[in-house]
Amino acid sequence: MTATSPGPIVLWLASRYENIELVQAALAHVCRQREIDGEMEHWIGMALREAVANAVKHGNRLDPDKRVLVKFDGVGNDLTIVIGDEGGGFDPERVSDPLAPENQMKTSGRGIFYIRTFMDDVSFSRGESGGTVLTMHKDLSKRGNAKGENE
Amino acid sequence: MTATSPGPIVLWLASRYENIELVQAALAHVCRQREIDGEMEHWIGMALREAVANAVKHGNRLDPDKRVLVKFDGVGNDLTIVIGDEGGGFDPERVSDPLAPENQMKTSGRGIFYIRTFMDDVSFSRGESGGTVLTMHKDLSKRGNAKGENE
Amino acid sequence: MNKNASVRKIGDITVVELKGKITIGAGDLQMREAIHAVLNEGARKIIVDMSGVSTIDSSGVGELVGCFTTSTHKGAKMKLMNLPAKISDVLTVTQLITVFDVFPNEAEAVASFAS
Amino acid sequence: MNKNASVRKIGDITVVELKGKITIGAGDLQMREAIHAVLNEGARKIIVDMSGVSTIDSSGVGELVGCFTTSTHKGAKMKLMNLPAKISDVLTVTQLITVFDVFPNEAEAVASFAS
Ligand SMILES: Nc1ncnc2c1ncn2[C@@H]1O[C@H](COP(=O)(O)OP(=O)(O)O)[C@@H](O)[C@H]1O
Ligand SMILES: Nc1ncnc2c1ncn2[C@@H]1O[C@H](COP(=O)(O)OP(=O)(O)O)[C@@H](O)[C@H]1O
Repeated sequence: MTATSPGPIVLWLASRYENIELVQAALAHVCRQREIDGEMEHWIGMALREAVANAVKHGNRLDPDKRVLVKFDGVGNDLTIVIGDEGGGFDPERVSDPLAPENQMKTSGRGIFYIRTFMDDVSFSRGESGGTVLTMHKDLSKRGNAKGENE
Repeated sequence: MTATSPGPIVLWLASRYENIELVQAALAHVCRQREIDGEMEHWIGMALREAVANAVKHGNRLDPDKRVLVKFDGVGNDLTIVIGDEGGGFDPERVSDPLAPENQMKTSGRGIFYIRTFMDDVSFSRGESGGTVLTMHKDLSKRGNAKGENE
Repeated sequence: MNKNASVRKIGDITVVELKGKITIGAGDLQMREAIHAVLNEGARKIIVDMSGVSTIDSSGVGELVGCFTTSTHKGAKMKLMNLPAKISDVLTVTQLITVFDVFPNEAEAVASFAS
Repeated sequence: MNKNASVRKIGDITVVELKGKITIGAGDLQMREAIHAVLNEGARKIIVDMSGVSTIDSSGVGELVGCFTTSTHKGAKMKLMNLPAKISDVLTVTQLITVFDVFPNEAEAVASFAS
């Protein structure tokens, strides 16, 4: 731990969409601790909401007895957020591109794209019990470039 | 789980007083889910703040690498909150009575008394690793009698 | 009933005002209900006023696309106006901003139905 | 500097207005600092205005007791006024409400120093 890390914050939540609001409140707390401005908080929040929604919906399939893990961590200019579920996992390589013309008018399929757009580094792995573990990083030094655009 | 329980919410937090604010935000979320009014929320919040402050201060002795656990649970009219720390434990029987005349002007020693006053049932036990586990219950049917007075 | 959407009329144009979070499990469904309701009542010129929307997620965006498609199928036109910058950004990165007819204000949105 | 406390004067009376959360690790320490500061500057008639206090915990209550004792030792009188109901309840259950001189409003608190 360094002076710039207030230590990890971990939440275990029942699989309910309404708990996304609590995750958002936890992010607000972390952003106060880490002095992350409102603009950047907004885009991290967008990615986080998508990630938790996916864990609840696709991972745990809304089974309220299955849990979603959310962990905030990282030191210095790195904010790390891990989202875990107790679902069956999936292959992120096989997710279709929402920018492809044939997908443009689809009513779904944009969540992971938003996560990748608004965070700086995103990776998926399998948890011990087979569920999905999504690890995403935000580089806090890139303030004023909060959307994660390259220029 | 019944329709009146939104499922448990668990937080693991570094031992920092500022994290009490996050616990308070989590309580606000639970109170919205469980339809607990602002008056009752205030008194539960008071007990909860004391419990987390004790876990941070006396239990984990402000060691930021030690964690405080906060769990919200319970079904129907029972709200159960468990607060755990990684400290050395203590004997709650040996805590002095803050109402005794010789303690009245002391600058400390009222926290557990407030917890017992504002909650309906409070018990201390030892966790697996020796820390304190405080389990407190609030009877949500007693609205309008939020301070936990007997009449 | 529907705390995320309300409806008003400007001549034969129906304005659906969205408010708050158009997000999964609540605001997204209320938006769909509101827009489907005006379509079922015969509205054929629809402007969705986004000025009060604080957050939209991929579910909200998906529902918006779905409402646009449903409108087109029913022979109605659905346009958007008053997009807060963040909402506009969310539509831009998924290249939807060009799919929707988007207007900066009510005057321009209303005028677009006259031409 | 001290966002939980500000000071004003009424003649030779010093009013310390507390605001927000008088709770562990922040507001409690700021309250102590503020009251010790006015004591060190020679204040002997002190009224603590609690109207802006939203929450107090056992640490805040403990510091309040400590400030009361320190005041007495320095030959000063510290009184409380404008207690919100919840703050008054917190002091009442630990039987401290009778220890402190508590007044419902400024007029009565100020007048009490004249007698
Ligand atoms: N946590 C998860 N567990 C299982 N499958 C997932 C998970 N997250 C995403 N997926 C899969 O990836 C697909 C794309 O997800 P996403 O881009 O968020 O769009 P959407 O949620 O609208 O389908 C989902 O339809 C689902 O099949
Ligand atoms: N989680 C804990 N771990 C270890 N000791 C504790 C814990 N909680 C309370 N105590 C002990 O009980 C005493 C009384 O606690 P409390 O009534 O909250 O008053 P205070 O915190 O002001 O001392 C503490 O001084 C401490 O010795």
